[in-house]
Amino acid sequence: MKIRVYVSLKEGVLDPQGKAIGHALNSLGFQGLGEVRVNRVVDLDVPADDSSAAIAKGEAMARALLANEVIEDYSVEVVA
Amino acid sequence: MKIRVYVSLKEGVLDPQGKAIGHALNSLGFQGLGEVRVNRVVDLDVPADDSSAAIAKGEAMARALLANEVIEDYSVEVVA
Amino acid sequence: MTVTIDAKLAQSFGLTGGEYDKLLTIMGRTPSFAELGIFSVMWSEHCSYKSSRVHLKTLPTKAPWVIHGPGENAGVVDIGEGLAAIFKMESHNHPSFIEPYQGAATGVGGILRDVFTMGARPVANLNALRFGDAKHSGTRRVVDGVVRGIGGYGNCVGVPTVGGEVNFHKAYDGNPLVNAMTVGIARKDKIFLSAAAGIGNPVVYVGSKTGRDGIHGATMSSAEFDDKAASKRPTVQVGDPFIEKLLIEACLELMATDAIVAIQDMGAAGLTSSAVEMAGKGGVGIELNLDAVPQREPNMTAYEMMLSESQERMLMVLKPERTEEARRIFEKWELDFAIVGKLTDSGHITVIHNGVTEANIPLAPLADEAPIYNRPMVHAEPPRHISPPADPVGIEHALLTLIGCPDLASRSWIWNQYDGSVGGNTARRPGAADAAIVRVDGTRLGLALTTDCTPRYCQADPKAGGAQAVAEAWRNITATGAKPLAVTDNLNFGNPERPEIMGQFADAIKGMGDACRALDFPVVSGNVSLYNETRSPTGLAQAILPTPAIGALGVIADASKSIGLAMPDNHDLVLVGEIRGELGQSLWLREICHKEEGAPPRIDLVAERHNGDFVRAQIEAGHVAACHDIADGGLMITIAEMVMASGVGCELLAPPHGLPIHAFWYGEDQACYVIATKNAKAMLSAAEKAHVPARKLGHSKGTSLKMADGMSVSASRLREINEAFFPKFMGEGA
Amino acid sequence: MKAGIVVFPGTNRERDMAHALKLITGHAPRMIWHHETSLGDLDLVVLPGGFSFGDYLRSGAMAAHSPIMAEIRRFAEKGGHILGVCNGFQVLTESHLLPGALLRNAGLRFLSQDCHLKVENATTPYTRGWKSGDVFRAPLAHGDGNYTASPETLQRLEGEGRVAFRYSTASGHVSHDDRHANPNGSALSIAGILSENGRVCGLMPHPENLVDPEIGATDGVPLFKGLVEALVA
Ligand SMILES: Nc1ncnc2c1ncn2[C@@H]1O[C@H](COP(=O)(O)OP(=O)(O)O)[C@@H](O)[C@H]1O
Ligand SMILES: [Mg+2]
Repeated sequence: MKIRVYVSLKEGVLDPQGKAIGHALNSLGFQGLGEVRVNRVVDLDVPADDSSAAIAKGEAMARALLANEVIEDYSVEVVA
Repeated sequence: MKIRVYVSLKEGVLDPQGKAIGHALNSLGFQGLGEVRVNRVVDLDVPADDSSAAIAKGEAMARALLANEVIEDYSVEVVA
Repeated sequence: MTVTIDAKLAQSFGLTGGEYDKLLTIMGRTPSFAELGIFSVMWSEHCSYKSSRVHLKTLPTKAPWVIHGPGENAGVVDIGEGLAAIFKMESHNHPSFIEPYQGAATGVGGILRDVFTMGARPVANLNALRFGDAKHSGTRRVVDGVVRGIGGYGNCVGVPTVGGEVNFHKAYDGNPLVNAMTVGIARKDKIFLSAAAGIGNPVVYVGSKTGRDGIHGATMSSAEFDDKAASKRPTVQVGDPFIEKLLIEACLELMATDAIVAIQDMGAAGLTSSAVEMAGKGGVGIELNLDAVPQREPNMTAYEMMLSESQERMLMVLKPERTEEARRIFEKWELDFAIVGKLTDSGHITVIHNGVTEANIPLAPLADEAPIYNRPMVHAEPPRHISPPADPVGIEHALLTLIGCPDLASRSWIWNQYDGSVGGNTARRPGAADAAIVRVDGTRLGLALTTDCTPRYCQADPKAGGAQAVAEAWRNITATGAKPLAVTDNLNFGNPERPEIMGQFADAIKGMGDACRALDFPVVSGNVSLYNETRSPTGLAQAILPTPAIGALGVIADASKSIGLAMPDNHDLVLVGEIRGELGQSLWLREICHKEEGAPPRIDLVAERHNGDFVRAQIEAGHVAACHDIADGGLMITIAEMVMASGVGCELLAPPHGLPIHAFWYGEDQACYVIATKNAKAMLSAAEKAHVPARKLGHSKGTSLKMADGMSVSASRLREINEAFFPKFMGEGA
Repeated sequence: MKAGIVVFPGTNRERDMAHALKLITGHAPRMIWHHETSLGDLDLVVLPGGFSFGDYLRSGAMAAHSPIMAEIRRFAEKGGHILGVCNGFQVLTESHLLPGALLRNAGLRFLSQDCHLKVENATTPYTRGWKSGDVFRAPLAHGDGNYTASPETLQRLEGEGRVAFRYSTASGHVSHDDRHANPNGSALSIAGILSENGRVCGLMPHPENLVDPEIGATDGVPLFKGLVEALVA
């Protein structure tokens, strides 16, 4: 089952990348953008019988490795 | 309007990071995973009247800066 | 806010009952929340040095070449040609355990700011690292993150990382040490200080915006770790090396004008400590208007803004008529620039937010009445010197074991992740010489840079260990041909409220001071990190090994004439100094006999100086082709490292009678060097004339290390074993 | 030779490059801030190493959109000579002045070490200081140096002699899968390439850090000597 683990910086944590990209987009003429945040998604194909098992696996992997819970949050969704 | 731009390596372009993560997950006991790919998402808040305008803006930003079309594909969705 | 401000709240901020009473006397009223915050960070161990100050005062800090000693953002020494070297070391231990990448990265960022805030362009970084047991399951995560973080930050700002040191020991399992050092160069007559002056002058904030980063970091880093550490996690700060790079360039550009009256980086306790220190040193008052502070997050309180440890920010006092010129420079570099206040004659720090005075504290008592403790001490009896135990494995086996063990294995896996060549002035990169050599731009001068400390010696005998750390740093600089000038330190210890820890601290400083005096090697800057302990779930506190890390700087007149450790073919090898076979606390004892016992090697500071001055004179006279001091692992390891560095082998003579063979080869005797020279005879007679002990060890030739008894190990085999540890440990398989 | 060095926010090897150019050509190059919109009269434009815009997003991506790049593109169209080193190479691929892209190093770690480069085509202004097959030493220092391009592009580069430098061992042995020979895992061990007209060159390692005998060696000197010969003649 294909899942997507979405890993994002916790609110309030500085995102230097997002800041720089927002700046660059602005000077390319894309104005009025709010905060820009750059996050990471990990696409995986996990052996699981149903969605909830797949999601549980994704969450376990996020906790074990994919997300750095000190500064990052994660969420998991089934994509196919 | 909040949009999300997904940027992923084109198929056929080697993703060493994904490979390394797959390997690490495997040694943590998560077996039977297929290919693991790590991609980037950029979350932005764009001024737009409707979804299709927002998506068009996201695509323009992807072409202009967010994705390198030599090696990457992109897709845009509205999240809120 | 609806909290009650009382002694109990103060305690949760880290202030004792007595300290809170003192605060009440100074204020004559109950403090506001923001005021309590300001007192608590200014009186924290980190900012006030309350436990360490009485001892630090005993260190020698003066020499004719010292321009500024402790008390400024970094130490400043005269290196000739109208130039000064500015350097300091600082710890980021606790943040590096919580989030190794960001902890180490922001540590590098912080020490860079301490140096460029004084007007210096940073030209070199070093890092002294202590990790837990390599067999401990958590160690790899910390090593990986710390090394990536140091590289990630230093590489991006474009300052070469040229040296450092690494140890592994179980005492650091839950409390690694990350000590970062930066060296910069400035014109001697263009040094910027932090004392504010000029009533009415604008106070200007530059750099990144303020967020809720690391609030209460300064007090957190003074609190022991326990399993509550997890709940303190949101205080992690994220570094932005790109902004730091811009900040360096913008500050140096502004410093080339004469707009700046005073400047200070925002380090621990951010806006609070920078404002308090600048005004306090200048004997003036300061008024801050927080509405003007560039903010990254909405609805920040005065307390949050005053205590935020957002990175990459500086505070300056400018000449009013030059403010617009300064603004233009910072706007060119696309950095925030805001006038956030002015100097006053009130003698107070006054903080205004949304029209409300949130804090109003008299500065003189805040500084003068800061707590100072002469904490109780217990001095442990140092262990006795041991006589060499029997050799269970033989010389060759010990060589192959030691050369591959975590504390002696090649660190190339680490330094290959650090940009060592940016700047184009790195004449000796890590592994090439006992100290890194960085040429000073536009001159032939070379800076010789090193960091040193042997924590297992300090644990056994803090005084001897403190002296040894200084002596080794001095020796490492000497071995390159440079003249050692001055020291910065980073004193990492456990909980000072425990008398035995305080005893270690005082004794280590005593040893350091003795060595600094004997070697004319003053301490010009430094940092103290206490409470490096982990508390197990059963409540038992486990302190780190006492680790007074020494960073040191020397100068050589011509960087291209510095000496490295790569041994050329067809040279005589000469030992300078006397080997007594000191196996107590040696790596041989630990790795071969699995014992950590006995007294560390004797420190003879007179011999240290005498032997070192002789070696330097021989280098200056052009008689030395390679040189390496004896340290961890002893003489055999010194020779093996020289063989590995060049790939040239050697034939060694039989060791002298009267000492067990393994004690001769693996004793960690101090004040000793191995020299490669064209002609041993001349070297030996020069040594005799100078009353320096010396003996011929052998001759370089071939590609194997060969002993008189027939043992032979090829240079390539040595290298293979030496380089295997790190990739294997990190699961990367070479 | 009139050379200019472009400085983006975050560029950090501009001084190294200026030192090398000054040492070898005798003339100090002009420093060009990325906001400038004119190059003036130059024989050579250099995009130096560093972390332009922090290398956030992708290395070189944001610099490729700096104001000065429009002018550099015109300069290229007029047949100007442009050298991009390390981050400069990344900027050139991101702005499509050179084909392909530079991905994360195969080992996923920043690499700072000496490497050896084999000169593949010694008939260009950038390589004429060597003979084809010569091997020289150069420091490298990058996290994203793993060259990649479509099979067709790689084939064209090979066929048209546009591979300028390849990673090799000290003895000149090329082996794509061996990290000692090809440290970052680049396709076909490619370390440096040329544009169609041979006048735009990008390479990852830093010959400019090895031009001064006082700092160790002079392996990088032929690059600059060759440029002087080619461009001042
Ligand atoms: N162990 C030490 N030895 C000598 N000087 C020290 C030591 N620790 C701190 N200092 C000096 O005390 C001053 C304050 O140090 P610190 O608070 O670490 O500086 P900063 O505010 O820049 O972080 C500095 O001048 C520093 O050099
Ligand atoms: Mg400071």
